[in-house]
Amino acid sequence: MTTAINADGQRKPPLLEIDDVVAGYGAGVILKGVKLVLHRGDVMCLIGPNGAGKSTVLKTVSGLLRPKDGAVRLEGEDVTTEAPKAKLRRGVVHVPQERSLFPGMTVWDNLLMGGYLMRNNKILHARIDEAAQMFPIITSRRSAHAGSLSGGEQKQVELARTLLFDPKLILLDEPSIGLDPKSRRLVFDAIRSLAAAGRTILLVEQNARSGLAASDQGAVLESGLVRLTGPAAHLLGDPEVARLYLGASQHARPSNNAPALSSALAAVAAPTPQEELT
Amino acid sequence: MHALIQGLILGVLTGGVYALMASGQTLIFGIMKVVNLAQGAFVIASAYLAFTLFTRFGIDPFLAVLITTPLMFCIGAAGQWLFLRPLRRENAAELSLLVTFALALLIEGILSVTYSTTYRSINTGYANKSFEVAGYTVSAVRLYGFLLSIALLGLLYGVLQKTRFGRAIRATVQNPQSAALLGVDATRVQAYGFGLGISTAAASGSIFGLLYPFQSGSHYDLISRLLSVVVLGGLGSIGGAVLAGIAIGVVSSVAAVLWSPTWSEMSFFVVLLLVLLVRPQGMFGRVERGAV
Amino acid sequence: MYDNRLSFRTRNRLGLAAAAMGLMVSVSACSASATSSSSTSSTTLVIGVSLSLTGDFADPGKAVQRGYQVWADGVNAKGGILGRKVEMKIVDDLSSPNQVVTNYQNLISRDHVDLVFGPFSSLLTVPASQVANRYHYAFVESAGGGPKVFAQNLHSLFFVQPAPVVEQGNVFADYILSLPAGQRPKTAAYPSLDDPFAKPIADGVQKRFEAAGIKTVYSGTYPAETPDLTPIMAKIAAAKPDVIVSGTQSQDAYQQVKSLVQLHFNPRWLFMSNGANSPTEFPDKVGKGNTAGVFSAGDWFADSKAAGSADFVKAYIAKFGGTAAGIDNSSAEAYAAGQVIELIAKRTGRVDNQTIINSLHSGTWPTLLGDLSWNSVGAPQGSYQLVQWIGGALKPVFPASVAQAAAVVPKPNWAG
Amino acid sequence: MTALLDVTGMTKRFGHLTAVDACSFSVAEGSITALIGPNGSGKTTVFNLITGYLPTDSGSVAFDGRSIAGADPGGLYRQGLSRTFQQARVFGDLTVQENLVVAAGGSWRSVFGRRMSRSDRIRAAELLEEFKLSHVADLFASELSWGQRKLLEFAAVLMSRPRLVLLDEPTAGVNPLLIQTMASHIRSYNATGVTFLIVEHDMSFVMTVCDQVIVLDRGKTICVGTPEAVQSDPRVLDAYLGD
Amino acid sequence: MTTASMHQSRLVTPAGLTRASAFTALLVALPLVFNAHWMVNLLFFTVLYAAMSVAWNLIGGYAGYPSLGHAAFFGLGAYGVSLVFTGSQVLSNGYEPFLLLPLVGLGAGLIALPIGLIAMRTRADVFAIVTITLLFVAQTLAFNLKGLTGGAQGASVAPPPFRLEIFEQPFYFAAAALLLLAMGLTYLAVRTKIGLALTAIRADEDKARGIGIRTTAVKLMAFSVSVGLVAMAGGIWAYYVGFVYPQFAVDPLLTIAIVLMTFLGGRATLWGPVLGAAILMPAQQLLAYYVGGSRLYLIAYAAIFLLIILLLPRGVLPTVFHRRRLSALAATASQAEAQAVPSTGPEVLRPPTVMASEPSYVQTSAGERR
Repeated sequence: MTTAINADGQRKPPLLEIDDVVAGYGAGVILKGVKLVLHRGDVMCLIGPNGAGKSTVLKTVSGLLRPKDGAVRLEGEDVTTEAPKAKLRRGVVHVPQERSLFPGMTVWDNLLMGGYLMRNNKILHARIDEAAQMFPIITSRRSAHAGSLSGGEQKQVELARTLLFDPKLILLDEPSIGLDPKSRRLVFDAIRSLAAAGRTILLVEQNARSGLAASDQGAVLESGLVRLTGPAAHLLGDPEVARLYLGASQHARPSNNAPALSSALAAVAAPTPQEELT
Repeated sequence: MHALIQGLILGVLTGGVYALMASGQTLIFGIMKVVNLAQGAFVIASAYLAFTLFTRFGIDPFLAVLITTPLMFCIGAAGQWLFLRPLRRENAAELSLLVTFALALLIEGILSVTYSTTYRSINTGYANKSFEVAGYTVSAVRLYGFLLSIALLGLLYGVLQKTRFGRAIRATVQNPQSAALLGVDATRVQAYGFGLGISTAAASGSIFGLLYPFQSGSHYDLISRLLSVVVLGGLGSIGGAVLAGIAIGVVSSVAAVLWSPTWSEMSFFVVLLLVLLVRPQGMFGRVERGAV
Repeated sequence: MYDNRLSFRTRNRLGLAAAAMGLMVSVSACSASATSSSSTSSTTLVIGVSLSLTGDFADPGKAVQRGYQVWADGVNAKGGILGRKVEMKIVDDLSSPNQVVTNYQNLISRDHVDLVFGPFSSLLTVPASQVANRYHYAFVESAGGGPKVFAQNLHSLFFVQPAPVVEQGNVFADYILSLPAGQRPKTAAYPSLDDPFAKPIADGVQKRFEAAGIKTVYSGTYPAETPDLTPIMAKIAAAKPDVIVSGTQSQDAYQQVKSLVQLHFNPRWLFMSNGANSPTEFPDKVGKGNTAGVFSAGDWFADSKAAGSADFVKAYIAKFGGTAAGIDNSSAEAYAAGQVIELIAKRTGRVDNQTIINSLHSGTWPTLLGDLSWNSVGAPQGSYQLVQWIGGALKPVFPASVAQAAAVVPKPNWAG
Repeated sequence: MTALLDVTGMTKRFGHLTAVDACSFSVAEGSITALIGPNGSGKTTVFNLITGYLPTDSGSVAFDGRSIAGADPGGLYRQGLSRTFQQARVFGDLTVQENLVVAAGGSWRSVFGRRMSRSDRIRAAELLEEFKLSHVADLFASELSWGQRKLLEFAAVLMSRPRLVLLDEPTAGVNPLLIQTMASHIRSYNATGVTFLIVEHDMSFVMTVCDQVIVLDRGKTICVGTPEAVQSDPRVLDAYLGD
Repeated sequence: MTTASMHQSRLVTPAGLTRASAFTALLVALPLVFNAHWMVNLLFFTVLYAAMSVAWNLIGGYAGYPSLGHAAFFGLGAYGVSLVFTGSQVLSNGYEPFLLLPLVGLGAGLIALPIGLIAMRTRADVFAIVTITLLFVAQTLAFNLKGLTGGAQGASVAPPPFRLEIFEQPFYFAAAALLLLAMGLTYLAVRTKIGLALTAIRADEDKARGIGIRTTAVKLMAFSVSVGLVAMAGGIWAYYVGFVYPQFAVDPLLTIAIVLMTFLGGRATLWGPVLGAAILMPAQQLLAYYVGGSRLYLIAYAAIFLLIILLLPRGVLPTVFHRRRLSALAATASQAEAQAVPSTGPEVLRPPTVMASEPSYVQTSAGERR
């Protein structure tokens, strides 16, 4: 049922399957049955207007939010209810939207924190060397405090840090937010080099054009449902995308009549997606 | 002039010990935003431990640190687990003030039952030794105590900077959510961090016991100074605590020499109030960033 | 429906508060009934005392307690006072003035004790003596001799020591001024604890020394919580006085000595009002070698020949162990308070409060502290003895009538 | 229509980042104006600057013709400029009714007035009725759902009869029915003369409610116009979809 | 309109009046029924501390500023009385010092204004520490301003000329009057906009300022009234005990005692501090009297303290109210369900607090992030 969205990779086994996931905060529902399939080695960009539930999708995958219904499968295994730490051990790394570096620590210490769960120093240092080849900044600025780096540089370090987990799946939440154009280019370059190195990435991006340009696959989320999926290049030109962003005919125009008492009560009971508000 | 410099030397040496005690307290604040009112009581408890180890087993108080430090670490971690972890988050800050105060009373009570309230002091062979350097007298115990404090502060710095555990603590202080995403168990970090903060009391206790007579109620006086030190330094800033510790030592001993010992305490509190007037976050406190 | 909701927030708070008050009352009442049986039967003489068994004054408080216990045991062994067994009802006041007031209230108005003795420290003696005075109880107390105690002008109070605390230094001044002019010190320093017991002593000596032409090179007080006396002692060492007269309490005396040893400053005379007269604590805290030559003032010594002293020492050691030299003066002073009561009973055949008050205002009363007598406000009229550490023990050296050894001058060097 | 709020060259920097960059716009009296733009474009910062929660680095803000630079939020509120927050901030330890009353503003003397005067109660009852919150009037605000809190915060700022209300994402996290309710409240209050400036993501909401739209991108005003004009403006699409 | 909301609009409700008169009657009756001296003495301390706890609750409970420096003002009041009525004076009727109290309270309240202005630049933790510092400054001053305070020698207060039989009663009634005053002021504060403002400040001070509440003024008012009342308590105390020593007049343990009483009974409630004092003060004094020598009392005290905080973090009264409220809400909700009216029950019943067992940033669908 969740097939046929992969244009060029049918032979690859699905890495991540999000199956009819319903999730939200408190009693509220933000994801109303999201379906997505991500294949190994793919980079998928999830776009959509604010409040559509993009970040929530990432959270259900990384375990920060437990779905109310549906399933999350990793390599065919059901991991729906696993805690973040367990997911981390499986190689699912979540890079949140907010800056996740430790500003008072050096770049090097920040990297080492990426290896916190790793007991084998040899492997750790081998992976750091590996990451350094892709992100030279981690050696050139190794003893600088992370807080003193520019936004783009910080994102690069964050991305480099994910490599220490030898990640199967990298979840990137709005990596370009709040960055100046130059920094943004740095970040998308970095994502491309990760992709080139064969990493599987699920990317949430506000900057839809840059995001899709860096991705193989695209999906458009709107009001907690996946409205469109397809190769990234196709979505870039799809006029429907613009409509989903700037509002259009799918919405029934709200009537001016005051709602009936019962529906108003039902309405006020709908609670909060605090995370979606940022 | 001579007396002034003598006072200065003394102030720095004493301040080093305060710096060590306060570093633990400020570390605890940095990790879990708890103002630990029991820090003084833990110092006194350590002083009693060192006293017992010395009088019963003849273990030198400076060596006793090797035993008391891990012990205090365990007690601290257990105390956090038992009494602070269960607090409700909504008003944890205020309740933790009360909990740590109750903890201080509990320790005081246990100490007064175990040791009675008689003043004790640890009198080692070198208790009254002193060195003369260029006409200035430096007491041996103070010098050793200062050196030990500096060494332990260095060790604490090393633990925080160079070890996996230390990195986890700093990371939790600076960005708890991100630390959790990288697999750091916050509950454990808080318990161990509290233990680490308390463990600085062990060595401070040995030195305190060598320098001053103490009894179970001595912690009240100690905590008022420690609070001043950590607020002056900026809650959560270890570097600030060290500088403020030395500052309190120097200010109070120089004021005692130049002015009068009765006003020296006062001068320090006035400095503290003035600093807070200008910078409510303390000398080195940062509003947005964490400790270390 | 709205009414219901609102009412949770307001209803029945009165009920709760009332219940709480009731609880409080019943707690008190219960405890009252639980212990009232222990109070007076006509054959027992119950003496109530509030002592600091915890808190700041706990240490000397317990020494006082031991003195009372030794006395009570001794009296009871001899058949009690006028045939009545003595029962000491000793309660803890946490070194708090509120509690001391409550305790004497409870002792007198609830437990109806026959007599009361005073608490430890002038700070607690003052509020306590007010309570006792109100009920016309005699207030025989062995540990509150500060000036404010006598300034109350209480007719019912008696301080059981040879002289008011402030006069403790007089004997040292007498001694120094008895020296030929050429041998007297030229300069003096007066470091003192800011305490009603300590400061007036140094002040008194200073006044007399200055009148005699001895120059003051340092005079200052330090608060009780000063952790470090080194800055002050360094200042004194720099001024090189011939004599140091310290108004000390206990711990600060040890701290002063420690600092002086570390500073390698050894004055010709060193007088410390209290702390240095503690037979075991002092050598224990400063090192036996460092005691040599230190002067202090005292009212009682283990080998004192005064009335009942030998009995006291024997009974004390039998009860608590240790050595004669290890007995705290506070214990002896407490014992003396008991002796006074015993004597009154013997002389008058009565032990009621009015008799005690009337009796003590006249005549002299031999105790293990020597012969005591009081003026109209309860200040004792005698004087202390000057003692000096000689050969590791405290020896009376002045006045000549009680001297057991000659004063050692100059003070031997610190042992280190 | 005259400009009730006039923002000229407003700038705010956080460290290296320029969050609001010489931003200028004006809000006409009696209008419902939307402030839109992609995430991180500085909308909430603009709100914080206008309402005095943050000091501006440079530029000027005028409310009703008078400069309000450097004014404190409380003073502005009393002058008739009130706002809501993205994450509704209500006082959890006060009841719903009290949350309204406490926001009534008022004179110095009223500080000593009754906790809930007759006029407060009547006004609160009206608003509660209007916002369909009467049935929870005596609950503590901490016991409300998210959507109810958003409604409550909105209702509360109307207590002081403000002239200009700044709404920060009134529809965030609330369900479609409630969105309609919000829209009708905004319209009906606008009809009584209250001017609205609304930060909003829900474009259909903006299209149906607002009569003017200001588009912000990276701290700059890039476009001002009617909803229809803005919707078809390529600069806006670029801002949203990126370059 | 409901009767409840009608009451809300009045400054003083009939129910409030009834409660006030009943409590006043109780306060008056207590020392007459339990008239043994020791009992009145105990009642005096209990009522005095209750008054101080109620006063502390204004700023520490309602406004959420946990002052630890109230003892400084207690000392101020004590020294104020001792300064005017020195030990050498003979009082004609003995009530003169009580008449001075309003002046003492006013003076302390005025002195508190600039101090509060500085101290309230900081929030909770730091405010607590700054006020502790204030306490030590006050103690140092008491020791060092010998001309005014007599320094360590202490200051004496003129002895009260009351007859022995009723000796404690004037003090008790003064303390009881102070308690009623403190409760009356608290009640008025709660019934006026000030109470709303204080609660709003505790919940979200920035937002409160943003909606035009004069936060600084209200906070200062609460602080000033609070310490003014405590200063008056200090005055009564000094007169009762007769002597004022710095270490007893400015005692950190005093602050701790009143904070503890407030937390035990329930802060930000009118009756909580009274209940806390009624439990703790007799317990403490009687424990000390009967088992004090055993030294276990400190351990017992600390253990009780810890248990209360861990088991009843809101205090006795709020816990009771919360339980009753929850059950009543459940009842209303089920009633509503039975009437087939759409219910907000499940939402409403969610307890406003979430236990901190999980790290704060891990969310589950069950509990939202706080």
